[in-house]
Amino acid sequence: MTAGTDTAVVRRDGPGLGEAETNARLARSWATPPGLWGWLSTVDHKQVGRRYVVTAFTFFVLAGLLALAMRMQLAGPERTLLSPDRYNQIFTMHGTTMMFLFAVPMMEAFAIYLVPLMVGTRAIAFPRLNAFSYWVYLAGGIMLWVAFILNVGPDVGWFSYVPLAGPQYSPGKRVDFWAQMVTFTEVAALAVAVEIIVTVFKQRAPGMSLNRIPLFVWGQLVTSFMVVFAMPAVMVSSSMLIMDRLIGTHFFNPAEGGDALLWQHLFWFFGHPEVYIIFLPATGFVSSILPTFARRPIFGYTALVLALFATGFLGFGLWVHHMFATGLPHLGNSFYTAASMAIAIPSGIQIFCWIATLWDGRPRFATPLLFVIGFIVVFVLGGLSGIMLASVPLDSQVHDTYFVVAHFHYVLIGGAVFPLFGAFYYWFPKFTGRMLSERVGAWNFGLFFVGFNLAFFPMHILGLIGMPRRVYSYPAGVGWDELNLLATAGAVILAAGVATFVGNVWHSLKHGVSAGDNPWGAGTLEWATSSPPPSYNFTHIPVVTGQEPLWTLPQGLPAQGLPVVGGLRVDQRELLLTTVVDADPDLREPSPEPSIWPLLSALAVTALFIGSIFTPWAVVWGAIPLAVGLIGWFWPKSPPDTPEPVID
Amino acid sequence: MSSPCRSAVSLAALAVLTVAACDREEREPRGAPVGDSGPAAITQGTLYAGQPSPPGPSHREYEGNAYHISQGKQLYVWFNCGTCHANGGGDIGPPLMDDQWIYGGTLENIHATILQGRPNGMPSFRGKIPEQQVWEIAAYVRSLSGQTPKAASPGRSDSLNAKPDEQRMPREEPKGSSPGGPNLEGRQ
Amino acid sequence: MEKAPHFVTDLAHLPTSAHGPRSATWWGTLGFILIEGTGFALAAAAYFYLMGQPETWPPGQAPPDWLWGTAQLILMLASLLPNLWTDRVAHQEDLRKVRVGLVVMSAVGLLTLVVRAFEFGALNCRWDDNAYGSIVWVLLGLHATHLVTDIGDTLVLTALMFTRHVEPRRYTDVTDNCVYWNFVVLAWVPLWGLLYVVPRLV
Amino acid sequence: MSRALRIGSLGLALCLALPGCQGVQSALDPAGHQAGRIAGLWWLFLGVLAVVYLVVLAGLLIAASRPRRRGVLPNGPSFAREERIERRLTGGLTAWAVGTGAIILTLTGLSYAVDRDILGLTDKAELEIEVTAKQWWWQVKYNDPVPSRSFETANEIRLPVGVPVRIVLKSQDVIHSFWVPNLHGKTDLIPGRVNETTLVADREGRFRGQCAEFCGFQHANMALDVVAMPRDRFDAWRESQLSPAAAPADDLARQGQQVFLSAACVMCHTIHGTTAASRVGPDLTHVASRPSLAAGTLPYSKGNLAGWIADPQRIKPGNQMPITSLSPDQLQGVVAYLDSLK
Repeated sequence: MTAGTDTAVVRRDGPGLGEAETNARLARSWATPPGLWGWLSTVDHKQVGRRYVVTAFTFFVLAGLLALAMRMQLAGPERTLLSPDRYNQIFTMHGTTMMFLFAVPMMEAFAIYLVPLMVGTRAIAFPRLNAFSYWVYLAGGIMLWVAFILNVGPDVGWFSYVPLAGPQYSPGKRVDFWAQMVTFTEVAALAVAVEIIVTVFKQRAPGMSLNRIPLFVWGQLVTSFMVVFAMPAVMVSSSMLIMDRLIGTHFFNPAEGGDALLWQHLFWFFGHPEVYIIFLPATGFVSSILPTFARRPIFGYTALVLALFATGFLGFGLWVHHMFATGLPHLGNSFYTAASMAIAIPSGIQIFCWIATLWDGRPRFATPLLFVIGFIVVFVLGGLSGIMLASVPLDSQVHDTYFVVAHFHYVLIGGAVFPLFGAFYYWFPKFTGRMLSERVGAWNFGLFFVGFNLAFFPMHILGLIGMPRRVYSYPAGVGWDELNLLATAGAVILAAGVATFVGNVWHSLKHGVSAGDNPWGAGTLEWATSSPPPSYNFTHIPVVTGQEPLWTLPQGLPAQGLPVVGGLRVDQRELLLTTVVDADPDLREPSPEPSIWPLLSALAVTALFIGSIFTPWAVVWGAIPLAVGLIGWFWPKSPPDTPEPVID
Repeated sequence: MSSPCRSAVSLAALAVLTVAACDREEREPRGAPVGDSGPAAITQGTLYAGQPSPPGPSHREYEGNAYHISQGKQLYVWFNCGTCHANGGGDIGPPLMDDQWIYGGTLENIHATILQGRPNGMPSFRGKIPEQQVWEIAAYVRSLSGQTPKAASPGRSDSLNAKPDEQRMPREEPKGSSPGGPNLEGRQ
Repeated sequence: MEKAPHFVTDLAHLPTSAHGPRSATWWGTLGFILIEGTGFALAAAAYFYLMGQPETWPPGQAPPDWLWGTAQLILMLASLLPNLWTDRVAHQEDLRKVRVGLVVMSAVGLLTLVVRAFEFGALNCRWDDNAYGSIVWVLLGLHATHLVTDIGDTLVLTALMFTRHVEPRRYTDVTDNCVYWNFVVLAWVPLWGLLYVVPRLV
Repeated sequence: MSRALRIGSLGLALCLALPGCQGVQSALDPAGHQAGRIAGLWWLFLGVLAVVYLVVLAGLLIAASRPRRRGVLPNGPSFAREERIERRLTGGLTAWAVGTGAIILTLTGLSYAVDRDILGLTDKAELEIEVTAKQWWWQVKYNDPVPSRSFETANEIRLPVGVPVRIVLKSQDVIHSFWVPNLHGKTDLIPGRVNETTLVADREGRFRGQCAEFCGFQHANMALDVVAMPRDRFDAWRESQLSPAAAPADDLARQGQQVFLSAACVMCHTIHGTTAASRVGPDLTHVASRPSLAAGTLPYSKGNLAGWIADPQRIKPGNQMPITSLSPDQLQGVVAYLDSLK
């Protein structure tokens, strides 16, 4: 040993350093600066993830209030609570907010918070990019909502079909705000997708080979790849739209060689995978919650992973089933019928595996499990009505009717929001250190489940008896009155369910029962650290020996005694990189410090995007502050890192 | 998290940016109420032709409103204004996208011209085109020479590309308002 | 938690930087290449889609003059040589040669921008003529955006290499930048075919 | 087919229990060949998928309530996989996946067969009607090889029972979708494209169609009436539509005609036999013979007509018909005149 290796200068994780000392040093290295500055410059994936959760949930509530407004308008025939102009803005904002500002960001939020914990690393890959993505997302969301409040809200549907959304039929700036909001949220989503892919590929704890990756992480990984391949389509199409509107290009002008259906192809090439981008992470919630409460490992791990791949792959081959009514050749349409129905096979396999896990388990019906059971009941119904929609003749009748509205709410609320609420109850203790009330949770589930079915089941029938979507009013005497009233009543109950949840969170944040590290006795790594986790996630990087590391510990080791590796620096932010397939330790890389530059860059991007709504030159002059921001971001800090401490 | 504080700040900033939007984006299908003084003041006759009238209350309501200008563009096509004025470049009738205005280039002037008709071929549309639509057409005609705010002017149409869209038109300051009055003969 | 942890390995011997797929940044670069490659592919698909609309292609005009676009192609393919050389010397962490390579690549990059300006000038259409003009301008502009960002990156790296910030991780930044330039060049080959060859084939 | 019929009638019985399955705008109350085939397919799908759903629910119920072999320990240790059970479940999973595959293959085949059958009608069309969608009404043109025997109407389609009719679909502005649920599924009307569909009514009746693709401000009030009538009555109606508008019979109507031809009305509407010849709004030559006003917004009556002309923006905000400043006398005259245009 050299002279300098007394404990004072050992700056590595290892047996030589006591636990308390290790934690203290890690806390110092990974700390976020205090105060407002720290709040603006943090790159901690847990803080950013929490912000994403809170922001996305806020948008969920806002969009839900819009839905209530619509249900009030449609409670009876020929009501005049809302003008058609206002109604059109409201249903557009509802769909846009739910899809772009709630569903996808919420799923990303859970990925940002949980994936690094579940794979056993100290931070997400590219944490500054992560902070940047949040600011960009926030700016896009605020921009859209301020526009809406100022009566510049988009009014052409979340799908913005041209030519209605084009320059001739949508004067003013309403649609431009929509198109730029898409750009904002897609930039954010693409950034997060890259972070998740790299985190999962390179930062898994030693021993977490491909066959030990938690199913939630698999779900997020497949989702991230879908984002990478799907989101560019909507960025290309929304850019074309805004160029048609602002600088006179002719992509969608049939008189000059453009075509309105080009928009639909591009939009649905994104729009259909989008459904799976929302659904696959939710299957990850289910696959996390079920084993914990059934008290047995998930049945059919391999089948579930393959089902994720199959869904992700098939998801790109179905977009034309949104266009069956456009007069495309029927033979081609039949191919898309087959592909759309084929996706029932992986979905069916997933459902079977989940029910089988429950069947062979010893279930404990806590609130998360209630929501998972609600998910199966509701989502399967939505999946089956999806099979009806895949059929060309049936689709020709129910397309663009309330049947479709019912279908996709069963699929999206059933398939994503039910698991999401389960996930809130499941991980809330990890996020906050406190439990949500189980008693209120049961009420929350009951109101939500009953309200949901009451609100949306009647819509199936409404669609079949002729009620089209996106109407601000309907005539009396066609036979739609009672069912609409019923749906409105259901919507109110549903809203009460959400309010119950908000109340539960509000109360539990202060008065909830203290959770401890692993209140549910779960098996994955996020439960192997304190609740909430420290800034550096784990005192030592654990070694993984099974799919549920906390359940399959080597003989003789108690739950907290995971085998760990030493040798990482504790005086600086350092990550362990492992190999892609086997997760063998390979490299120690530094992780960036907090920085204000991601926020400044996001502000520059915001100025550029919003400016470009009003003049194309904003792209040119807006690039200058953006370049400054990016250079500041990537410029290495000085002085360079302190030299490596040496230990024999 | 002090998210309320943050939201408030961002909200205020954006509100300042887009505060002008409210009027521009309003879609009032009944038309903005224009005081009687508007058209009456101009219908004094061609004596005042060329004199820019003081901007009335209608200015902002129609000229600054994307929906009304766009409606005006549609009516311009529907009512066959292009038969004489082409796409604004002029044919039998005078061009509408330059800086020359025989009978004045303000919104009120154009409104009066449409209602009253003018010698040498411009018919009177009084009683044929409802008041509100006349204002809309007048506002659109102003946009042809870039007189309306760019953010409210129409983009390209879904039709053959005959000329750059109105929102990219260079602004032509009306010139036909010199004290000497318009040169009516010059047009004949 | 106060129980002694069960250490199974000491990883202090691991290196702190590596080139290629061993590093996280390389995978991040690959991710963005995938995203942008998808963007190019979809824009190209839109080109083919629009090609099916009018009777003739390009509609009512001659194909674009191929001089500047082909000059760009040759210049870019030639730039692969210094780029690959820079990549190699960065692997060797030879500071002097890396500096030379980066200066050359910065110059080449700026030259491609000049050529791109001539390309735009020599086009047979405006973006607001018709859908053909629109997609041609967008494809060319999309690629130009990639040129600008990569050249910006190269310039900043070049500056860094002449400051005190030189350390092993900078060399991996250089190799990642080389990977990205390869992508920008390789993306131009099919785009060049689309813009200059395809209109002559139909 | 008979199986489908059996299931169909079973479904129909179920349907009667539901409110309003019968209706003028219901896909489950078919009045034409295509809608009938689609409704049959629907009941078949519903039957098969309902069984699947019940199986899943039963599985879930059994799984959740299966008697526990050992006591439940809330946070107790989990138990490991057992080889025997894993094998059993894997067998079940395989059977389930194969079963799912077989079901969807069958459903795809049935769906394809019905699609073929529906398309088979395309070549048998005897009449051609050209429908042009506009914001927010339907222009309907009955084409005839003899140009003078073509005529135009709006927001109503009359069909002879049992005769397949080709509907040529165009749009003048944005995308709309043509949908008469009792007769057939929907087809979009897309600017720059021409689509086609075929309608055939198997029985007499009046049905309601509605635009099914969001098309702006008044998408909700863009409906049309479809009247299926016996061939001889249809032919008589057709002859009547070919004639120019009736001359006003009394002073009030005569005065109304004068107002119509000198006021804003004439800027947009056509009435054959007069100087009104603008094609912006609906052709009013036989407006009083139509079942409804303003694209299905109001049933036709003299009172509704007066209300509509007096303030169209109150009844259908944002539609293209402006508020005209007619005096009460003028309004009365115009209404009397238009009401005479049977």
